[in-house]
Amino acid sequence: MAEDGGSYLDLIKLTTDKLSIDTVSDSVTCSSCGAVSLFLGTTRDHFEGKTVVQLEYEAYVPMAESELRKICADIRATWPTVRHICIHHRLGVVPITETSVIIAVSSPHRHDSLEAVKYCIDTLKATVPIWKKEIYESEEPCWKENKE
Amino acid sequence: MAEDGGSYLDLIKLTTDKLSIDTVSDSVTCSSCGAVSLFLGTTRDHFEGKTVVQLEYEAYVPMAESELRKICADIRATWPTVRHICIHHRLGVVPITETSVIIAVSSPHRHDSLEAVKYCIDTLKATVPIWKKEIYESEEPCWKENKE
Amino acid sequence: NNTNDVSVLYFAKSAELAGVKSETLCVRADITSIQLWQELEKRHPKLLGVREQVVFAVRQEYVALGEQRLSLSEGDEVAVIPPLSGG
Amino acid sequence: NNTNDVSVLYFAKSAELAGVKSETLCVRADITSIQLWQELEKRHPKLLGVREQVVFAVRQEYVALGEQRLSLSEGDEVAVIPPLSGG
Repeated sequence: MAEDGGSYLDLIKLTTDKLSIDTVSDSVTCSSCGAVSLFLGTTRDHFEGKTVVQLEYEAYVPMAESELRKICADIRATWPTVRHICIHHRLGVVPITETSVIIAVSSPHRHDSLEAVKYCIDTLKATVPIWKKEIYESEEPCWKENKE
Repeated sequence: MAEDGGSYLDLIKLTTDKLSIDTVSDSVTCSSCGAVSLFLGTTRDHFEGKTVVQLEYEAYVPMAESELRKICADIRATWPTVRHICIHHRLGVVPITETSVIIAVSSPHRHDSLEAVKYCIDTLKATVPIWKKEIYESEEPCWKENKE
Repeated sequence: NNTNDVSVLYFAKSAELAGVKSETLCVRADITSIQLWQELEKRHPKLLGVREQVVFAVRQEYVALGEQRLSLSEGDEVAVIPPLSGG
Repeated sequence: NNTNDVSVLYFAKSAELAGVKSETLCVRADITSIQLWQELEKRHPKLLGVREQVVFAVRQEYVALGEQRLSLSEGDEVAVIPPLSGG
């Protein structure tokens, strides 16, 4: 559990290790927060009928970290009661059905963390320099593009 | 991980055991879903300046399960792409800072599961017959009331 | 008038005020929800303290206190539901 | 005209097309972003394939391809940013 001495943590990690929802969830829990909202992005085994056998993520790491810190700052400006924010994104090879990103936000009341998590994943997909390549069973690999 | 043979699971549990975010998260993960959204309600150590030493939850169990199943049905009517739904609510004594409720929803695209989780916790608080008693350090215990 | 035995369940604050968690009552089949409440208050006067806040659940469906007839059958379950605080 | 050595980084599809992940280029300090892109295309003609989709990140801030002058200093980092797909 995160310390609760009036601190506000922005915990950001880009890693080639497998992500742990327990670790992320624990890192934002605090005794004054009633709500923790989380989002997990997982890699899918199909895209438009093609079988995906593997995925690879690549990042412009220092800028990705800087953009993630900007998202944290935006969240704190919009939802000032938000307590802790944790964002873990996996890089390198991610086996299908494993988790590529976990976002967790704690807040005293639930609506702030629920809205902040939605803002966080929407903005991450739009602004953080990370790329995903899908490797298919029987076609050329393809660099993906976030649509929404 | 949940089986992925075209099934749609509504997993509901009221339990006096400690809740596990790993278990709940795993139970809704499926290879065709890119998104898992979760909400955790945790018990706080303060209420209006009073130190909470313990919490107790009580439920009208068969009706609570029935109301939770109604919520699942409502979610499926509103967000038909939602895949699996898991709702675990703890009963009995819950030590402070431990989790009282976990909700997880998986869907192919993130907005459906994010919105479904928000609907689920809002509706759970409004319609499911469960009650929380806060036991304070130096005042009479108090049955709480959901406000929102 | 036709009467039936029904189970009344009390939860949370209403259970503390009534001093029981459940009891079996013999009531008229066509009793209204407010009349049933008045029966319960007669048995447990402290329930007056939550009168403005409670609803019933009759056969696990919510029913407000009012003029609605409950059509109770033998063995039906009626629960006193104080304000909810799950989650 | 004043020139400086800058680091150019290529990511994802642009790295595959350029055939390199990074290189050092000597460019005019007051080059515009579209002129810099044209320099890169001259060196790596296959980059034409992503021209309509990329932006730059100059000193880790996004800059669209256009008439904006980049004011590059010695050692600055410019990244070629194809469409994002994180998350």
